[in-house]
Amino acid sequence: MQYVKLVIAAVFVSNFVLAQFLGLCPFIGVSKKTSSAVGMGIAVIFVMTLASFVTYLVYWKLLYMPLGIGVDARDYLNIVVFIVVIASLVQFVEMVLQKSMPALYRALGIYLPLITTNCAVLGVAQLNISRFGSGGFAAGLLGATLNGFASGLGFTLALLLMSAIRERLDEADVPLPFRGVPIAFVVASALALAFLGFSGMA
Amino acid sequence: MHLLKEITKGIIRENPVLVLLIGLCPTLAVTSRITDAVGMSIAAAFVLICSNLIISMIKDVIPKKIRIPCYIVVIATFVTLVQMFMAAYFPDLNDSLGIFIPLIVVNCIILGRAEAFAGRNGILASAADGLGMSMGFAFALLVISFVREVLGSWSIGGIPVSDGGFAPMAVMIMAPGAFVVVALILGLMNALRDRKRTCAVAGALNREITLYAASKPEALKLARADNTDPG
Amino acid sequence: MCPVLPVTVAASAGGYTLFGVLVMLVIGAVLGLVLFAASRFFKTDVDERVEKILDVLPNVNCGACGFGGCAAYAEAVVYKGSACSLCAPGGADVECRIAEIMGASVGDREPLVAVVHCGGGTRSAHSAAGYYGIASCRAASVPGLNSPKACVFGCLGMGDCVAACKFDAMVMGDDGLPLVIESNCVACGACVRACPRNIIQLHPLKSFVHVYCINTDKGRDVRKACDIGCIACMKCEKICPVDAIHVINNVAVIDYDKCISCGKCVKECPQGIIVNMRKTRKEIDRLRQPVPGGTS
Amino acid sequence: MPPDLQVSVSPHIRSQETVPRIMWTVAGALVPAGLVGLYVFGWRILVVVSLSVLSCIVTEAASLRARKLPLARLRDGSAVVTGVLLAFVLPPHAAWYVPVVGGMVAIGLAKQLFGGLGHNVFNPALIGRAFLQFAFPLQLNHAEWPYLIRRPLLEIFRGDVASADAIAGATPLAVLKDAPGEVFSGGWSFWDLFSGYMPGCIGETSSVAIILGGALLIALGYVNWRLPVAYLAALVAGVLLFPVAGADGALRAGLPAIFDGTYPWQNLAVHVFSGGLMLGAFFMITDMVTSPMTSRGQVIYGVIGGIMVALIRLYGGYPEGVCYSILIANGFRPMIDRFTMPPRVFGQRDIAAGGTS
Amino acid sequence: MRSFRGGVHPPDMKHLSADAPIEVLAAPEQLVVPLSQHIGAPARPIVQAGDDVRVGQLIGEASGFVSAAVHSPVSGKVKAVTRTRHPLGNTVDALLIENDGQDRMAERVGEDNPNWRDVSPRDIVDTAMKAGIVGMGGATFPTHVKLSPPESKHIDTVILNAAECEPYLTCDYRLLLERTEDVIEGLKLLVRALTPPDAPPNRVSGIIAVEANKKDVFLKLQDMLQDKTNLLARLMPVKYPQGAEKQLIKTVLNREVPPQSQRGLPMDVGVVVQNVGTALALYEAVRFNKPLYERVLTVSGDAIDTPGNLLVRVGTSTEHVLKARGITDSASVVISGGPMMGIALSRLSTPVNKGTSGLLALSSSENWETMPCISCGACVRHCPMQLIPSKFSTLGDVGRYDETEHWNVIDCIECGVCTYVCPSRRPIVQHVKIGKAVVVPLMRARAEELRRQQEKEHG
Repeated sequence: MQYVKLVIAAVFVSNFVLAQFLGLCPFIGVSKKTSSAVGMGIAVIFVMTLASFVTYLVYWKLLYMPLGIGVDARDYLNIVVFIVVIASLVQFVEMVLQKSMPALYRALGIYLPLITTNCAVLGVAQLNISRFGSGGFAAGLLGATLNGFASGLGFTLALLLMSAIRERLDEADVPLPFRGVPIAFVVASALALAFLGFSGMA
Repeated sequence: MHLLKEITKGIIRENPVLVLLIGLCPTLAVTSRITDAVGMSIAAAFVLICSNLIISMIKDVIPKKIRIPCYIVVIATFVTLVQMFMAAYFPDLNDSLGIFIPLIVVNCIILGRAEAFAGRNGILASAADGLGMSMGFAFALLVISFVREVLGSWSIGGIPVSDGGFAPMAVMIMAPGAFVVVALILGLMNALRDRKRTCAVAGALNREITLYAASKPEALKLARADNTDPG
Repeated sequence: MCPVLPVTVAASAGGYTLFGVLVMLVIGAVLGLVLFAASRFFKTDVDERVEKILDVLPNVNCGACGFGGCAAYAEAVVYKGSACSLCAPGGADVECRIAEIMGASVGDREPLVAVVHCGGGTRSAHSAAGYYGIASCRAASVPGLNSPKACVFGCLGMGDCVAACKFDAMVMGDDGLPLVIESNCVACGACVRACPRNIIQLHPLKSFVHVYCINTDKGRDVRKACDIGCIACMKCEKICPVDAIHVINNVAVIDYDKCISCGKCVKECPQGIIVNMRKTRKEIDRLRQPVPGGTS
Repeated sequence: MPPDLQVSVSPHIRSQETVPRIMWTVAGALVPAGLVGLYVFGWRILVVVSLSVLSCIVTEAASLRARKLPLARLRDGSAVVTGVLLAFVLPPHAAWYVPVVGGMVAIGLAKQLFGGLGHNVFNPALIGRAFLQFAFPLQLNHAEWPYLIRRPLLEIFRGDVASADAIAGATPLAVLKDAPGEVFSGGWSFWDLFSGYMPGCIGETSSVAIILGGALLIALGYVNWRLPVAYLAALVAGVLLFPVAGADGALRAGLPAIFDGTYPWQNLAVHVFSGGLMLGAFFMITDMVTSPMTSRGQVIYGVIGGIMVALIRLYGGYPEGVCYSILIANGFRPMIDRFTMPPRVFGQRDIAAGGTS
Repeated sequence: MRSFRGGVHPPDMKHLSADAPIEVLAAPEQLVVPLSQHIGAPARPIVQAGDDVRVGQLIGEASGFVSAAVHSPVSGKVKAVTRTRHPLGNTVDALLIENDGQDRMAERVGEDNPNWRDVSPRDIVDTAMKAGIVGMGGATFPTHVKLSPPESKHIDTVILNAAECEPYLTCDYRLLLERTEDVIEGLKLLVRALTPPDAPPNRVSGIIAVEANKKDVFLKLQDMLQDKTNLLARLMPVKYPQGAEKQLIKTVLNREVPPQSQRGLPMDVGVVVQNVGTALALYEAVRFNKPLYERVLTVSGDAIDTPGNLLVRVGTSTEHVLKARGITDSASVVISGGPMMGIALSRLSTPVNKGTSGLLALSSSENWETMPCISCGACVRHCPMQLIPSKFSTLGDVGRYDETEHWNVIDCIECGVCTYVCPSRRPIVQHVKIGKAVVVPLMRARAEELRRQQEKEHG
């Protein structure tokens, strides 16, 4: 039950894009067409879950305990390590996909390099560390991965809604200076307003 | 001379946030208070200029294939420097910016400029471009945070402006407010640019239009009727 | 991965830096190896032009071109032939570099300009009925809709060509007829395709005598539709010294290869539908010359 | 012979149905709810309603002028309907700037910026309401809302909400949120709840008047009955089925309580008949511009809205979830249209059955 | 009564001219007989200026299989080969004939052909071709083409379309009322023409489908067809566009003709639909070998003094017909055909042709200012072809007409129901026409491209 609440919280309350402003560049860039939005959404869920799992593992098992990186002043390396791990993880996944499942790569692959420079992935990795540090290692790992998956889900939900709305807005008589990105921001603000209804979720 | 042009380019014509639409995540996140905006733009400026410098120096050394990971590592080291400096001297700013300091690493402006400009131009030009871009970024952040803070909490930089008769619109500090303010500013920018272009085009053309109109068969016939033969 | 590294480094400042470098080396080496193995094991061949374009693109993956990222855009240009000019941050220089890679070159032909072959504006062309419907030429000439203008061939004046022109070379006059700003016109043909009644054609810029009518009805019907339409009186055909103008299917048509723009037919035409643009062009060229000392 | 004839593409005759007629009919259907509000809260609500409508009209006129469009479009009455709907979801004691800012945001931001009538993706009145909820939280939270004590009908114009004889109390939903136990202890019965004689926003208290207006719209065919029914059914299902922490903290779904007769029916009554649910179900979610076209789409749209209300009311921080649920449903609408309205044509499905060759 | 989904109920305004019996309108002095009064290639003139012609004499022969012959409606002298306006808006070649007023008949026209009852199916189709019979419901498709379906398609029903669902029009109603026996004979001829020689006589059944607002005709038909095994009358609910082919077949036989993307035709579901006037013309051609040079049309509308149904010679100018029934100055729209699918004429010199089923003069000057689409779904609910009409207008507003192909714009029968019910007064049918003008060339180019590729592979 407590995990269900975590998922609802991650998808609606603190939605990655609409409440925490993470991953905005691809969110605005890719939501022009629903087909590319679906591809991007799946890629983001896939990578964020994987990244959460791996970074949490690397941080607690590899860096924090044995090497003491996490301890007081010596956590200076975690940004660098995280970003390198994520970059190589994405590179690795991209190559595996390109070879083993070309169809999936064709639909998904073109977004994978995009994710390396995506604030959302590093963001979720960083948040996982600070948020799930307290409980036991196993519970923390499960929580982090679930949070990664739920945040990815929230990102994809917002992305799909946004792409369908923007396709409908292509037929709307939006005033000239507001066409394209400005109206996308207004839609994002309305969606954020709607999701604020869930704030204060117990 | 060409360096100055490089710098001014970044502020208005190719403003990273308002024109190229990159680096949006921090723009919306940290502009609920002017102090945060100032802190973030200085941090970003430091990282951008230094990383541009370093990258333009080592760009020939790095093999083509893995240039992005190398750029990332360079930027990450500078970000770590900033984070430690911030934690030491400005702990409250560090808390309010929170996760967005490490996120400077993947900030599209810095990596974008590193790849598109620093990786291909000289050291001095890259530094100038870095300066220009960060000034543009700072300009955008300041404008947005000024609007959001005044409307959202009736204060500028923390000092309350006036009781204003009715309570401040707290929504401006929240997420929807951020999106709306950015949308309106972008719209305004587009409107100004379009109007400037259409005035320029119309101005140059109207004398030619009257001449072309006068050469139409109808106009010639009317002119011939009251025998002012245009020849 | 071995569970615990033997870490007993003293907590002195030196220890930190040495330790930091050590960790980075280890991680860098390990990941580098993994990536190297992966790139070797999962080798796939890609059209080298995609690589070249990818180098030219800023790789910001901003998505402004509408594709997922720069790699997707590069593939689209090579495989699907998308336009080279979609990269917003890249701007003009990226566009021409992509064009070079793709081998598209722009040949130079004799300069052409668009000419609207209809002179019947609101003052001389008669209206047949009030039109209620979508204000576009294409909409007003759909089958099943009688022509609101008495002349079935003439310009409807609802500005499809002005809307189609992206170079500000087409402006709607106050008499309901479009005016071509010849200096802006790059003869791209957008207005020719946009006009549903095929009134606009591209002619060599150097010749400046044009017939402003394409009504192929007999003279008697033309008079009923328009005061200045071509009534196929054959006068221009007789007077022309180089036999460049002929009345084909009840309307005078100029053969621009033979025409020397002498203007004899202009004075001869009783309807005044043939016009000489020489004087107008001279005035406009003078207008466009930079006034000595001022900036044009 | 007749002078100049008219030429247009066929058909040359039109039905009597026009957009202004629809909009003014909707405005008329809102009148009963307004009258009950007038009786319960006194003349103060006329100030709020007129301010809201005025602000909407002025903003629409200004933006039409700015977009260089003919001002005649004001005649279609859509700004008036948005103004009235916005006023009906505001508290009776709202300060002057609340309806004015609400109107500007509703028409300026949520409607004209998207391209005017027909192009907006979100319901303008609700965007205004949600914006005000966070812009002026003090005005709109659910505690201490005044309403007039029971008085004969004729003395409406003497009493004033701000005057002494108005008593204040939390809205039933607020009571349900904090202390689900004694919902009906506040002095009003189920009939007060149903007729609308209780604290709440201007036009949303009286379920009877709203259902009356809604029935008129359904009869005239402007509203498809499936949408409000789906919305209300989804809410009731949600409220019953979603597990709620009982007094002892254990999570118990509502359903088992029904079978052993211990389910507090008055809680369900409060959920359904109080707050903005009725107004939302019959007037807000059924706004033609922001709701799907096909019946199937409208049912899915209503169910999504209903579930969202249940989620917000049971788990969220705010007692009233209708406004946000409909905005979220508006967000889903383009996607619903994509799936429930694919390209189709006569004779495509049962070619096998129809054709003999 | 079962019916198709969608459709709309405009006020039928038939009371204006329903009781007026059919009157003959005298032919004017000059007639302009268009050579292209049908779907298909225009007829080739076989007379020159100055020739003398008689009533019913062939003056334009069909050029090609899908074409129709044209006969002289009056006797007199051919003045000239000129051009005139076709109601669709384009100009077509025509013959200007001066009427000498004596109505001298061409040879054998009007004589009673004794053994007309047992004429072979082959001869019926030949007579239809020689007499220039075309569909008179408004589509003007040459009848002999419809009566000779390919062998693969076996027809089991002929439906006589007496729906006349367009408001104001009552010519089919009057024809059925006054000449019921001839129409039934015409139907029998149609049935015999479509019965394959080896099949039993009642293999093909004939149905006369009448709308419920014309109950008197239905009752009369019912008792006249009682003893016939394969002929019957069917009552249909009053709904526009009941008379459209696909909707008529769905209502009468509950079969659905496949869409345009599979080149669906009524033949594919074993049905041929013919208009009442066409059946009558076939009967007169077979029995009295009288070619089609005159037809009954309704002159009505609130700007006509005395509305009525007239037997008019083809080639008479609209002005002459309207003047005969007194057109007032309050007329702002003159329509050739019905108000829902008819064409507004800009010049009254346009002559009447074989497909003109009505000439209306309306004074409606409603303000039709277009408003944006509020997605109320009325057009989607009422579209008889079950398309999504709002898509055509919203895509049209932003000029993306090529995408309307995805929404099946080519299947739209332009019945006008969506524009009729649209509260925002959006000209959806005009958007459809533009969509078709954009999409059809695209499809043709794509088919061409496909064909060339296949050739390259096999070649």
